[in-house]
Amino acid sequence: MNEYSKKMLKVPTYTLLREQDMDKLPVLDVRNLGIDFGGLTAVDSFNITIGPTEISGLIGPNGAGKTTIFNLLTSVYQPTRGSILINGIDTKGMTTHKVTKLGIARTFQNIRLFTDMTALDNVKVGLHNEIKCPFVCSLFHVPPYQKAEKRATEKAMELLDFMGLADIADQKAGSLPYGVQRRLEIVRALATNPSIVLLDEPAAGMNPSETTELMHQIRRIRDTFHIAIFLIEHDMNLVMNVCEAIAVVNYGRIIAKGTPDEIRQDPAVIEAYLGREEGKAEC
Amino acid sequence: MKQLLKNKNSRTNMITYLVVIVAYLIMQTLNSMDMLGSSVRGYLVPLCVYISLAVSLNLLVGICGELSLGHAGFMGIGAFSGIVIASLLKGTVQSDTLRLIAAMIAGGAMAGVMGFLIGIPVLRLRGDYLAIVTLAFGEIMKNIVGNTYVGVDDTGFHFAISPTKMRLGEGGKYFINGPLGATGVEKLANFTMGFLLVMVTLFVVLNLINSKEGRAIRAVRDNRIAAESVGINVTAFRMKAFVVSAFLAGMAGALFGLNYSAITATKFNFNTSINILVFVVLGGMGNILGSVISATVLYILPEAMRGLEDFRMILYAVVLILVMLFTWSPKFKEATAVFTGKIKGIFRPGKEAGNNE
Amino acid sequence: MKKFVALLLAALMAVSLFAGCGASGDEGTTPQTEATGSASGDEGTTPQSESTDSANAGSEAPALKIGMTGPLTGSTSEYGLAVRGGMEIAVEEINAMGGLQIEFRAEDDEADGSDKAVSAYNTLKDWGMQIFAGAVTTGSSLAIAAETVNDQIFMLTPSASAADVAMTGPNIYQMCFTDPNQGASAAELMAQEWPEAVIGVIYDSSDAYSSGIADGFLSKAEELGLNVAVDDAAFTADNKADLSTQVTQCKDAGCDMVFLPFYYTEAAQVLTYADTIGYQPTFFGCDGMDGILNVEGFDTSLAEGLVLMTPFDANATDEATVSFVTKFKENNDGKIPNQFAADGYDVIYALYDACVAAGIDGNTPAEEACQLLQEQFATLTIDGLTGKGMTWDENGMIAKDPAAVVVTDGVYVPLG
Amino acid sequence: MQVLQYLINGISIGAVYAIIALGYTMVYGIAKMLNFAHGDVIMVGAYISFCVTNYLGLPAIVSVIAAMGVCTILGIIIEKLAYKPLRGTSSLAVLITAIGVSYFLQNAAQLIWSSSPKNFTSIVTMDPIALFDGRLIITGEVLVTVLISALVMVGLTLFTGKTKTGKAMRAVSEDRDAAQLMGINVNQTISTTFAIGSALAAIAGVLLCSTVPTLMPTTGSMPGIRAFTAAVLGGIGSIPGAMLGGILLGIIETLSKAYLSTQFSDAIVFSVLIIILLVKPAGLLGKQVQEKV
Repeated sequence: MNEYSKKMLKVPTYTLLREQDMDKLPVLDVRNLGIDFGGLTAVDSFNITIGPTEISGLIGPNGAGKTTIFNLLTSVYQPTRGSILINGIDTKGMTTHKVTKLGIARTFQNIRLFTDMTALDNVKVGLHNEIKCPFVCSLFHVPPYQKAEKRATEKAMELLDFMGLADIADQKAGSLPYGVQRRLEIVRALATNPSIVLLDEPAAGMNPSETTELMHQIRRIRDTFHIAIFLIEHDMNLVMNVCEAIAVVNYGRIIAKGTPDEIRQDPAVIEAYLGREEGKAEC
Repeated sequence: MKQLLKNKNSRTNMITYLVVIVAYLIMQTLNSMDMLGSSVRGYLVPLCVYISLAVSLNLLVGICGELSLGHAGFMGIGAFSGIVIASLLKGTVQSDTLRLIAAMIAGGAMAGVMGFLIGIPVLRLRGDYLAIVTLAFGEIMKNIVGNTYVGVDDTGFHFAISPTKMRLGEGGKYFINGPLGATGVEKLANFTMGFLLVMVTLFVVLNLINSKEGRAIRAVRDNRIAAESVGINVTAFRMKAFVVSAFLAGMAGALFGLNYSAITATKFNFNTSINILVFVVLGGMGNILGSVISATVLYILPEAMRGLEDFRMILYAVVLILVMLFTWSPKFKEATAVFTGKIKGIFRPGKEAGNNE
Repeated sequence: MKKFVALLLAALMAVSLFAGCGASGDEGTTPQTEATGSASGDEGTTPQSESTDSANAGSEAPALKIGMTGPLTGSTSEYGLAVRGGMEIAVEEINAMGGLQIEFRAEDDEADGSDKAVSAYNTLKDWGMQIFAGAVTTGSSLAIAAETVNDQIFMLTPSASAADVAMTGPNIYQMCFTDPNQGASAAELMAQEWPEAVIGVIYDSSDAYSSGIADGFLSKAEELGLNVAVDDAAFTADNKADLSTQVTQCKDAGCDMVFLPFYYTEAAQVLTYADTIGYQPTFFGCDGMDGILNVEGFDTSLAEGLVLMTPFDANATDEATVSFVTKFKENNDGKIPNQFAADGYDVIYALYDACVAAGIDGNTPAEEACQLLQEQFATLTIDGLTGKGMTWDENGMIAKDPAAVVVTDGVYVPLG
Repeated sequence: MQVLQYLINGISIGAVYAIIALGYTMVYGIAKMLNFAHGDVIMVGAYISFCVTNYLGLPAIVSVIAAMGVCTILGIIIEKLAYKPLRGTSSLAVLITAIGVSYFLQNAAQLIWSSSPKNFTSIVTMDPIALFDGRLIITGEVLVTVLISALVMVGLTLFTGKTKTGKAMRAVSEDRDAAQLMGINVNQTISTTFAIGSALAAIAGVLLCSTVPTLMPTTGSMPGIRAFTAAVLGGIGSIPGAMLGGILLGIIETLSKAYLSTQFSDAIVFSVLIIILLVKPAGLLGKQVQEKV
């Protein structure tokens, strides 16, 4: 840990840390990350460091490689170059489920709920690793298992309630409205007890009032659970209002990094991204 | 108990158990009153075996969404290892029931171990590729068992997998005799044990489905990537389901093997695997009670149609196709929905038929 | 709640179907099953006779119930249907003679060797079968044999040839040669006629009949010091589509005699391929080879010089054979009977002779018939289509001459 | 020399597998269903050809055309009655229906043509070519089968690549919904696929029985499963893959019988299949589809 902290100090330029996180180990530390798909470089030289209670954003034009970065962070793809450290542990060669256990959780751009299961069960799947009970126990439904299961139900209900979804707990996930599905996905991600949550376009398909509600909820998540949030979003209003730090990517590379104000004024960003402001409605 | 019944899942499960228990009691009573013919008495054990096989395959196909075409292979492993164990224990264990139980557990364990070994490489594949590999596995098993010799003579226990016949000394006895299979098997199986097998299978499968493991398995089937993203080890869960399913099939196989005085490896072929799959699909994927009922009906059906003589199998095929069309076709489903809607409309006047939503 | 009721109803339906089946099985001869497989349009008895011992006491004895199981559908149905055809002719003839009447019923066992076989047998038992004249295939016979021992029902199988079948119990007899014996006689014959031959053996390792003969042959050949160059050219039911490799192996090993202990279906394939590649050894077949000359579309010139050990020759000119072949053709769309059919025919006559001698009729309980028949068969001598002066040993295995024939100009000619 | 002879034997049976596999792979690629009745359509084709030559005394080529005609009609009827109503539901449901159709065809064939085997007269009248003083023999059937399966492969590739119907097939195979939106009649396209697949089955049946003369109601089932294996081996859905898989399977089968063990050749063949699939999970020439996240 000390070793690591020293390393951190050596390369302060990567960090977007908030002041209160300065003396803490970053939850996510990505160095020189890159991936090639059959000769095509999708992501290159991607560096980012996120502190334990930071809300940061990843923006960029369509096809810039944002979701690919999320897939790399959660080991859906294995990187060609570079390293990813989650809570100080290198995820090289790990499978997705192992990385999740290190404390990273995510939502998906094209919602991936367990559509045939109830909302409550969706969250309970997220709590899977929290129910500590050997296979044989759960096979025979012994009392300790039943107790653990009961606790999981309570916790899942708490989480649903937190996002204002308690009353749809018994409904099939697939039948819920779009905005609700997005929020349910966030609850499911929170259920894995993460130290960082990756949100892939959480406001997509939401109406303005739902988006405003979501902004409050994102802050509330950070403040209640004391975790970091890293989000991809096209809605500039949300990004600029919620994020404390922003990284901009284009063609798989970071072109700018900084606070919302800095980003707004960055000429490279304006050219690559905000320059297309008039096309914003299309996003 | 009241609360238990409130939960829809547990209620369905209770019904499933209840149906099996009631069916057992009825058959057992009829049997004790000597009201069953030999053929019906003959069906009882294999029927229990096929129900167990269907339920255990449903765990794999219906719940996990993995198409397996080699379930009979596990059944065969269970049958032959069960037969060997039962024969070996003959001198040492007096009680037939204990021997049968030992044989079934051994058969299950052997099939489970096989399932595990095969699962390591095979479970990396998905969909139809998994299906063809399980088919291949079933064929390999059949081929190997057909060349397996197990026996005892004065010099002890002998085992060989060999293309040429293993020869035993004078007075030796083969338990498994290559292509001739197992002959002179002592019939240990009985209906009560078959019933217990079904109950155990139901217990294991239903509990598994309704536990956190089952939830995870369903999650994997529903959306593999999302399941992985919440920390579920997909391969481990497929493996667990595969091994449990193989274990149960092995137990059923052991009971099957010990219900006949002779059995050959060719019984456990592709056709048998397919028949079990038919039970599962017809009963409804993931519907355990459905598997129980469809295994019963489809097993009895060709027997009940014996009177049709040479037209028996062709009519069975026609019935099978028609039933599949009626239960799965969207058009037919629509038609039945309209029909039931109309009936509802009759009982609930004032509401437009088929417009209840 | 509605769903609960629906499910319960479904379950009840399933149970009632099950029970309903049981009931119909119990009655034995419901109208629909009555017509089954019985070649008995002209018998004088009512099919409703429920049990054999009580209902009809006093009146004329009901017909003797003989049952048979065999594959009537599926890939081996050829053999089952042949046996059934042979038996039906014998039953017709016997019933036409007056005297002891026979009611015959055949059930499909799909050559399954376990549940289907036993359930076919059980169906016959429910029907009131007194004597079992099956099963056709070895696997099914093995599974059923133990049942007949329990039930004390006399069993005479037409064509299940594994030694284990007859060894299962004292009530089980065979009409065909046992496999090891047939293999051994083939070896003896070869040692006598072709002592110098280089021999290749091709067999079906997934089939009990074929591997049984091959096994008997190989151990006898070793004893006699025959020169067996290829002894492991096996195939299985799954890969018999291609037998060229096995033939090539024999050719390459320089075999001038190839032993083919399997059925004519595959043998036709071997002969055709050997002809294509210009390989002309002496082929040697067993009783399963009989029928090869009658395969539709088969060029019989390919079988020229083929040696086979068959107990039956459809071209024989004796009166019995001619009449049998004519009747069989009439009943079966002009199909020429093979030794399966002849064995079936002989089985019914052997049983008939024994029953007449022992005074067994439709009123004799199966257990009693079983005892009486065992006594009869110890001394019985039968002249049939498949042999003259056939007798049985104490194990139930038949003793008849393994007549070897050679195919000359498309007909069987006795060897030598 | 011996090796060569075994290789040729392997190619001989392999080419038969290949032509059956082509039918499997085409139907699978487009209709996304395992048509387990394909093997039995082959059997029907062979019977038709047999009847036309033996009972009507017509020349072989007429019998092949007749078989193709009957099988095409049969294929369309099967598709209309048994598969089409289930389109869009679980692929397993269609699989089971296909099995029902397979049982039906086998039993119907037994009732029509009886279960006694018939010896199919090869349609190839060419004399075998003997090389190296008769130590290496190439039969006419081998040449014809290899030639025809190669022709069919090329034909199918051209058909799916160049013609309008063929392109529609590829579109349906890629994305059924998108194809529908583009105005392609998906049902029509799938029916056409079945018609072509069944016509191919007739050719396959004639070639199978020319190589392996025994014709019975169950003749098609085992080669059918082998061919299915071959199609998977080559990468199911891929036309050249089916050809490669078939030939390879035939060679593996023959060589394992010749040099390893005849008794265990089934086990060896299927083990090879498993190993290949582990190395190349989508078969030799199959496309590995990466799931989009």
